[in-house]
Amino acid sequence: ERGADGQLNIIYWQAPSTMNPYLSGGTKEIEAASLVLEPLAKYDEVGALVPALVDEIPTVANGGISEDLTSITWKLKEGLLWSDGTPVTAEDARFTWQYCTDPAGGCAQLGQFEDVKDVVAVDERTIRIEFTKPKPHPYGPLTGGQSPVIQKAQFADCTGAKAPECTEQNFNPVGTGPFSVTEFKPNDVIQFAANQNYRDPAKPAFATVLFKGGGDAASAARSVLETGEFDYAWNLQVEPEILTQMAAAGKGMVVSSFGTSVERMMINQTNPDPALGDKRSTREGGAHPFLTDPKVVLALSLAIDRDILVEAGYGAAGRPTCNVLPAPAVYASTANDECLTQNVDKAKALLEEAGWTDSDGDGIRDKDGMKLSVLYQTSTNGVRQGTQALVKQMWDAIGVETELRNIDASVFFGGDPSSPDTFQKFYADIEMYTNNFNGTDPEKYMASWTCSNIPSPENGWQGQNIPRYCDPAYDALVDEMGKTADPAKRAELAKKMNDMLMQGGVIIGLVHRGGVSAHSNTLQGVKMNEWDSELWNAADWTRKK
Amino acid sequence: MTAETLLSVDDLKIHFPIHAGIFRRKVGAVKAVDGVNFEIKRGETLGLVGESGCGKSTAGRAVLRLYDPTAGSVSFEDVNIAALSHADMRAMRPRMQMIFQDPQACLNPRMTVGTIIEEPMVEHTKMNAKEREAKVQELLEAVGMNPSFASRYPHEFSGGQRQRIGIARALALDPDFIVCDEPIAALDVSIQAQVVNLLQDLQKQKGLTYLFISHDLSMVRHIADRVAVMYLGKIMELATRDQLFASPAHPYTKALLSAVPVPDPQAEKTRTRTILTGDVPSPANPPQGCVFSTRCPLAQKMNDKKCFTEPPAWRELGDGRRVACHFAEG
Amino acid sequence: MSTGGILVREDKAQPHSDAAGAVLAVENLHTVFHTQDGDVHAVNGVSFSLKPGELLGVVGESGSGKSVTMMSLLKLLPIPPAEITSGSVMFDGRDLLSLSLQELREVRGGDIGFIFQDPMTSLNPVFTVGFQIIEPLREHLGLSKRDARKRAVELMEMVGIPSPEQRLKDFPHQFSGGMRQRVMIAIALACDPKVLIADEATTALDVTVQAQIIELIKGLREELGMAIIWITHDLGVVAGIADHVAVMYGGQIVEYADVESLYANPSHPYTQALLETLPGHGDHEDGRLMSIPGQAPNLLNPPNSCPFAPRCRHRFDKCDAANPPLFKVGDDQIAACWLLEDRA
Amino acid sequence: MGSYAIRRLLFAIPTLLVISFIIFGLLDLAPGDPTGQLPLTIPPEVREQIREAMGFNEPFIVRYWLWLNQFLVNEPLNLIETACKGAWCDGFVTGSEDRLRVTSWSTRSPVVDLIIERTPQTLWVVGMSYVVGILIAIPIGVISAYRQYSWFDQIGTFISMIGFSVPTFFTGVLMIVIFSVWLGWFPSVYDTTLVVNSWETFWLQVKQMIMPVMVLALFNASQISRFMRASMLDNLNQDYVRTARAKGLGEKVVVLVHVLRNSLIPVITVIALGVPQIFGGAIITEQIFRVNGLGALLINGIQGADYPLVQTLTFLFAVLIVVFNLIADLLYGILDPRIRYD
Amino acid sequence: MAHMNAGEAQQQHRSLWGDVWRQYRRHKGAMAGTIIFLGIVILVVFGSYIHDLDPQFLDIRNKNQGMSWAHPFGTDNLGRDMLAQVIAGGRVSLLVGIVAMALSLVLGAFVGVVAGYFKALDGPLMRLTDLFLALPILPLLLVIIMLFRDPLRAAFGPETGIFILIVFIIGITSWMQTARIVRGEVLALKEREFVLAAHSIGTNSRRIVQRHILPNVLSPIMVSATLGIANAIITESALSFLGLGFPSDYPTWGRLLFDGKDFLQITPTRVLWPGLAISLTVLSVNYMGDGLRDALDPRSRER
Ligand SMILES: Nc1ncnc2c1ncn2[C@@H]1O[C@H](COP(=O)(O)OP(=O)(O)OP(=O)(O)O)[C@@H](O)[C@H]1O
Ligand SMILES: Nc1ncnc2c1ncn2[C@@H]1O[C@H](COP(=O)(O)OP(=O)(O)OP(=O)(O)O)[C@@H](O)[C@H]1O
Ligand SMILES: [Mg+2]
Ligand SMILES: [Mg+2]
Repeated sequence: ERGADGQLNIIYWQAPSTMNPYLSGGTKEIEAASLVLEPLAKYDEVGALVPALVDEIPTVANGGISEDLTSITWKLKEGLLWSDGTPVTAEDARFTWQYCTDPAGGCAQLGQFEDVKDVVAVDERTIRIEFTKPKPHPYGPLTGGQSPVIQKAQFADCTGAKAPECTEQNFNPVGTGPFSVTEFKPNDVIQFAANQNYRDPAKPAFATVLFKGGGDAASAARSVLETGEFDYAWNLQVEPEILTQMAAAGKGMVVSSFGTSVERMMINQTNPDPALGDKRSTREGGAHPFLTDPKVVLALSLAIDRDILVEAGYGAAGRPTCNVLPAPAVYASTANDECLTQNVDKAKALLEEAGWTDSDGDGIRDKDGMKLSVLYQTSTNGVRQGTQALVKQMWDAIGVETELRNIDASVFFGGDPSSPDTFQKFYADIEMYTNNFNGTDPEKYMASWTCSNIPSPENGWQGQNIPRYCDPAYDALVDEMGKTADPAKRAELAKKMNDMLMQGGVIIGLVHRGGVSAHSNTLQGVKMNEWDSELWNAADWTRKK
Repeated sequence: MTAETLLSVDDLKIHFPIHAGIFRRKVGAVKAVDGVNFEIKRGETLGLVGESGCGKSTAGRAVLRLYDPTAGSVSFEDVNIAALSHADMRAMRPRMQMIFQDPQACLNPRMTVGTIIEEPMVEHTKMNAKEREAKVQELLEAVGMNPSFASRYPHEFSGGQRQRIGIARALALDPDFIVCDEPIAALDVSIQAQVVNLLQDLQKQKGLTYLFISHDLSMVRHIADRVAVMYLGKIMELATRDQLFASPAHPYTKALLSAVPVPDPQAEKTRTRTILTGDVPSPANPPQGCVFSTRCPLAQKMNDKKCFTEPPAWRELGDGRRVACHFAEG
Repeated sequence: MSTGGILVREDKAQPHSDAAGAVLAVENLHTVFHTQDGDVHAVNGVSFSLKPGELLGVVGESGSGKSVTMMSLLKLLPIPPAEITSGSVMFDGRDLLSLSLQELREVRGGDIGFIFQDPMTSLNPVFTVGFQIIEPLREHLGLSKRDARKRAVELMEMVGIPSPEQRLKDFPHQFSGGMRQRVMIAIALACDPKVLIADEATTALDVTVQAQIIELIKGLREELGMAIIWITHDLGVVAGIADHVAVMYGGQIVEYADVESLYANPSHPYTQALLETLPGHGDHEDGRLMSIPGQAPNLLNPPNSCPFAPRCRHRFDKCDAANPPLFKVGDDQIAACWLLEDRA
Repeated sequence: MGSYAIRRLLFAIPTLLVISFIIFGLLDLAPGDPTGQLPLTIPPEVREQIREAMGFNEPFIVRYWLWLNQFLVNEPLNLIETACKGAWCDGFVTGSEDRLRVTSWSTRSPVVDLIIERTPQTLWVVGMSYVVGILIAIPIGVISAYRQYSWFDQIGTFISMIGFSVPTFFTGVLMIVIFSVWLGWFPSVYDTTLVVNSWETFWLQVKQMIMPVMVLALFNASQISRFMRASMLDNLNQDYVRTARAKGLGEKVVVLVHVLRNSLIPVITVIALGVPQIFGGAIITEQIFRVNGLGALLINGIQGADYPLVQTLTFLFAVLIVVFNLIADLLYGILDPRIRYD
Repeated sequence: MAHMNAGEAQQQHRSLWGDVWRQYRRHKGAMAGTIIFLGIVILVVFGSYIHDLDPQFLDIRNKNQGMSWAHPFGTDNLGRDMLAQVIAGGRVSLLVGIVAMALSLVLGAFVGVVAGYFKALDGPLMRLTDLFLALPILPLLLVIIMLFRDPLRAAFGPETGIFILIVFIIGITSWMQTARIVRGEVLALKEREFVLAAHSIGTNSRRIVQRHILPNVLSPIMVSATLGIANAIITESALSFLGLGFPSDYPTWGRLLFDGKDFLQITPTRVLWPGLAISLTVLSVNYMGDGLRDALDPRSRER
């Protein structure tokens, strides 16, 4: 029964700064907004698309997707209402597209609408999305937490340059979700009340939601697991033994699930030597003196005991992996699994083979007067520093010297072209971070490592091919995937690309990371979901009596 | 005594500006010294007396060019030091020195006696460390202290001893002229005599010239050859010691003398005092006319407008003494 | 006659031994400071008494124990480090030293007024002069605010502060030194004390202001008839106003006499020397001043010999052997010097 | 005194302008980018567009000038307009619609509104801890000085040193573990939505404030009690204290009226100098107890490279520092009658 | 003529520092503080020769251990020996404390003396002080790291480089208090007669400052110094909290405490020891400061 279970307390230690996911692409904002704003369809906990505002998922088979793969047609549920009581129409969906693609608006989800030619409101309830080219996977726009439908009536005056000025609208969007905002304090706390016009009259079970932000992951976990002040805590990236110890208090449980996130090492294919000046870490600056040798990289990879990394830093929320694309299962390659078990002897042998020997007896291998010494950087974060320390010691054992560096996350990921410390500039030999992709389709993700995507001074260091890998064969595979619709074929291609990257010594996969959250023992219905917002099914959550 | 003039001060004025208001405009001045004239002959001691705040120290410091005069001149051996450049003045410094009132405050507590005394030598001579040390010993001897004290710190000494250290420092460069700014005021009765004796002995030995500032009239009477009496930035009377104490001409001098207690119960019982009423006016806003007019018994008695409107001239009476009073007679 | 360092004095040779008519009688006072270097024996067996209306001058060079003696009377010393080891202070038939702090407070400021040396620092800078005068009035006389104010105005008038009504609201720094000392006197006189102790009340002041204050005290004494202890090191001042004079040295009274006899016939070598240092008194033929050689005694040890002996020109064996008691010299004059032993 | 204050304020204007320029320059130099917090899945072209929309790519001087104009002209006008709404001056200032306000990049809302929203909890917690700290510190300082080297003094010194030396991030966590986890007395998360309108809610408010306030108060009290003690010791030996005793006043009056009043003069100015820190918030404590006041706002802004927010906050902070420096000087003049400014 | 009597002449000669030391030794708190501080310094400097485990060695199989003979302070969650880390961290923390304090002291004393002594510079320098008080330390830190990390790394190596940066930042953001205090003292000192005496001798300003002003502001400077050490150690730990301190393989007490705070319930010793080390250091340094102040104050010495 709606509202019968009182208040739901959620803590996101990183607090949402706005309720408009189009203006902030941050996960925290997207998740908070998902309580209010809904897309046409969501991904469920196994990554399958499930209908939200529509009755069924369009496919080629049911005629929802055109044969030439250039358009997709969604049909809204009957009788859908916004929380203010007005009906939801196809116009709203069209408006959403217009809103996000307005060039002056600075929409963060522009990527979701890539290749969209037009969004047509065929009738009150029918939405047809047309693409400029055939889309083997046409489910991007208006699905998933990143691109929910917003109300035209509310945002009509907030397009373009005016978008950021509509504070009231951005903080209190009218939505179709189970809750609606009653008070929004940016970066602090949000209060929600059950949406009286929610499509299922029996839901949500909670009358109000308190959505609190601030603090750190450990204290958020504590407030659910130890003090029981909160029902749900998100993103509990803390040392596993702490969570175990807290969970022992018996007030709540830790849940995790896996998506596509991989903690990986990017291997710089270009030379980061400061002496190169402007040419540093660019292809003009020349190849890396030794990391372009796949044997060396493989040796580095084999020297790492991934189980220990997982045990020390991730616990149940991590699994060893040797891939950059570990999920969904159909895309996961097994060709590289050799490195899942540490093999120091083989690593040493590989290095010998590549000509690296410790000729001066200082414990560090060298070749032609050059030491096998790497600068290994990552963002500042307790778990990453633990991993760094462990890896450093493991590499020590095979005669590789490691210098560690950690950079404040806001700088590292900040992308400021004037800063030498961004991950794009990559003024180091190896850097480590996590990346993933939205939804379940890896096409765009795997296209990151094409030659044209290399960050360089010319493109303002904007580019996702961080290792500066460039292989025409790889680019050809990317092209091919763009034209292939057959799922089995696509999986084949994706695996091939993954293997090229791994075996070519471009990326070292370390840990397949899952999301970790905690909820109190009295909260029922939580289905951890890494493919969409974790709060995707908050309407179904109930309190155990 | 030869009548060669060593130092002459002519219409010297030292005004300290007062700023006020939002833009710190100058709104007035403390007329600490407001047109004084005197000269000191080589080898003599000129006493300068007056109440607290009347400008004695300021005048003494101005004579050494520690303040830049607002107006007037100070001639030392016919060189007007008020107009000298700082470099030239520095060259003059060894010839003129100063002894301070508070023997505690005038010695840097963190320097040894030796370093204190040798500082002027370091500044002005090319003596090496050995020579300086020898000179320090000699000076300490000269002021009656054990030369071994050179390595001690000022706080280990009594007031009288500290004052001797100050004197030794002043003597370090064999000056001709020393300004003694109340050198005995902070000392105990029994020690005052020692210091005064020392000053007199040194004067005899080295032919020093003193400007002796004090408010202790009995001590001035003992040490000075001539005495100048100051009031509110101006000199009221300048005369030889005997003239001044025997027959003071200025009403202020009279009052001052009568206020001095005499250590003789008999005399004290019989003598009549002139008690000045009221306080010294502020030097920022001195009275019109004669500066002493507000407290002057004579002005009150005569009730002459002149006293309150017209500053008295600095005039010479018949017997050589000089006075600034409309009514004073020899 | 020295036993264990504490002097046993002959009864007859006490300053005003006829303590009967005295308002204040101090008997064999000893005060010690416990310091890190050892005990400083600042007051060693001081005895004197004070008749109503009498003015006792106390002279001596710096460090001779004048202030400590007077502050011991009212326990105004910081305790610790100070300790009053023995003695009695009879006032009004009670021994002040054995009173409780509560009872002592009534005497302080009520029956005995105190004026301190430095008028610049002795007044609390952050309270108005009026507040500071009114405080003891309310404390001791229990006056209402209005009455206390009225009395304060009277007092200020009495000590010669013009337009007292307005000046009550002024802060100490707005007064000149002389005026401040008048305020101190007004505070000390607030409750009509029987005894007024002035500790170097004019030392910090100009001669002209000093003359004003002395005139004022003379006048007040005649008017109010209280007993006064006037501490100074200026022999001239004492000559003008005192009835009796006590000369202190090394924490002891070395000579006590009526003022005329003292100046006419100083009997202790220290008194003599003190008078000779004054310009025009004992000058050498060559015009140099007489001076007392040496330094004030180190009080770290209890006196087992004459404290003045090291500086004394008449020093002989006995001086180093024992501390001399007070010997009677004249009718109203006693002195502590072994030279006078035979005369007594 | 009035003209002194005005003169100082006039001097403060160029100083503050220079400060604002330097802060702006500093932030401009600082690495970091408002899009840095976004997930890596957002492509670079989109990031570029976002930056464009924020005006991040304008030249430095233009941005500075814009900010200055927005902050010094538009914001005050806006404040007047809202304050006047419905009051006698309604309509004096209009046109808020097209006045650009200083807007935060991460929340897309006016910075001044954010600051106004955050101020209450900061004042409650940090301010209260300051007050509590002072209230604890003064008696401790007085007694420690009056009984110098007594056991009270020694213990007081010891505790204040501990309070000064243990970082608040540690005391905070310790308190939470003891009082929230083990004893369950106080909540570990501060509820900023709580409205105090009854005894019950008041009690809740007290409960949630106790821990952060205590953590900070310990730190504040440690420092202030040291000042207080030193100042008391200076004054206890002054001549006027002896005078007060000679007047026959009781020890209580002597110490608590005469000495305390004088000793408080330097301490109060020190306290005044510390006030801007209250408004600056206590970054660490606010984070630990999730008070989400101004300190948390600032650190979020810095981490998110939200420069309009950081610029405005730090500038306001600078204003407070300059103003409270002046206030401290003026207080000195008011409390100590000897000091006259002209 | 006064002649020194025998007792006085015998007084053995004492130097100023000898006096200070004599007075200092009498201060019980100061002596206790000195002994503890020296103890900590000795432990930290020579401890690694006795307890010779590598603080960076990860023994993951022995993580989260309590106290034992092999690991007297236990181990952390990666199996690093805590005692070795506390020793290594202490070196950094103490060095940061001392060097940053020295820097802030030199800056503060310089600004204070110049502002106090040269009237014309007083206003500008005091405004500069205001500016520094108002500077936001975190962005400043980021800017400085960005601008200088690479050159410093090239010149001094990675660890010394970041050390220099952190020390520099703590130093330049904490001198203002010292400057104010020193300025106040200098303003008063300038009016003292011994400065006037130096003027009358013809000493120039530079030497007056050197010989007469600086030695006399020594005691407030010394007290600032002791507070400065404590302050720098604490600031470093706060920087660690905000993730801007030293790299993780470079332990400091503040960092150990911060990293260990979430393990409070698992391995309490992990926070106990670094916390104790910080507190004891600050405490002892503070007592030393108290003692120094008393010892340097000539008034207290004359008593
Ligand atoms: N630097 C200064 N700035 C402003 N006023 C000053 C300054 N120095 C002295 N004065 C004022 O000038 C007047 C004369 O002062 P001076 O020190 O010369 O008096 P004095 O006769 O030496 O007094 P004392 O006997 O107290 O030493 C006083 O009113 C004093 O306040
Ligand atoms: N607080 C104290 N601790 C230790 N010794 C003290 C203390 N106060 C005074 N004395 C010592 O007691 C002795 C007497 O001091 P007292 O102040 O009575 O001298 P005085 O005659 O009043 O001198 P002055 O003329 O300088 O006021 C001195 O030797 C002094 O050093
Ligand atoms: Mg003077
Ligand atoms: Mg005295």
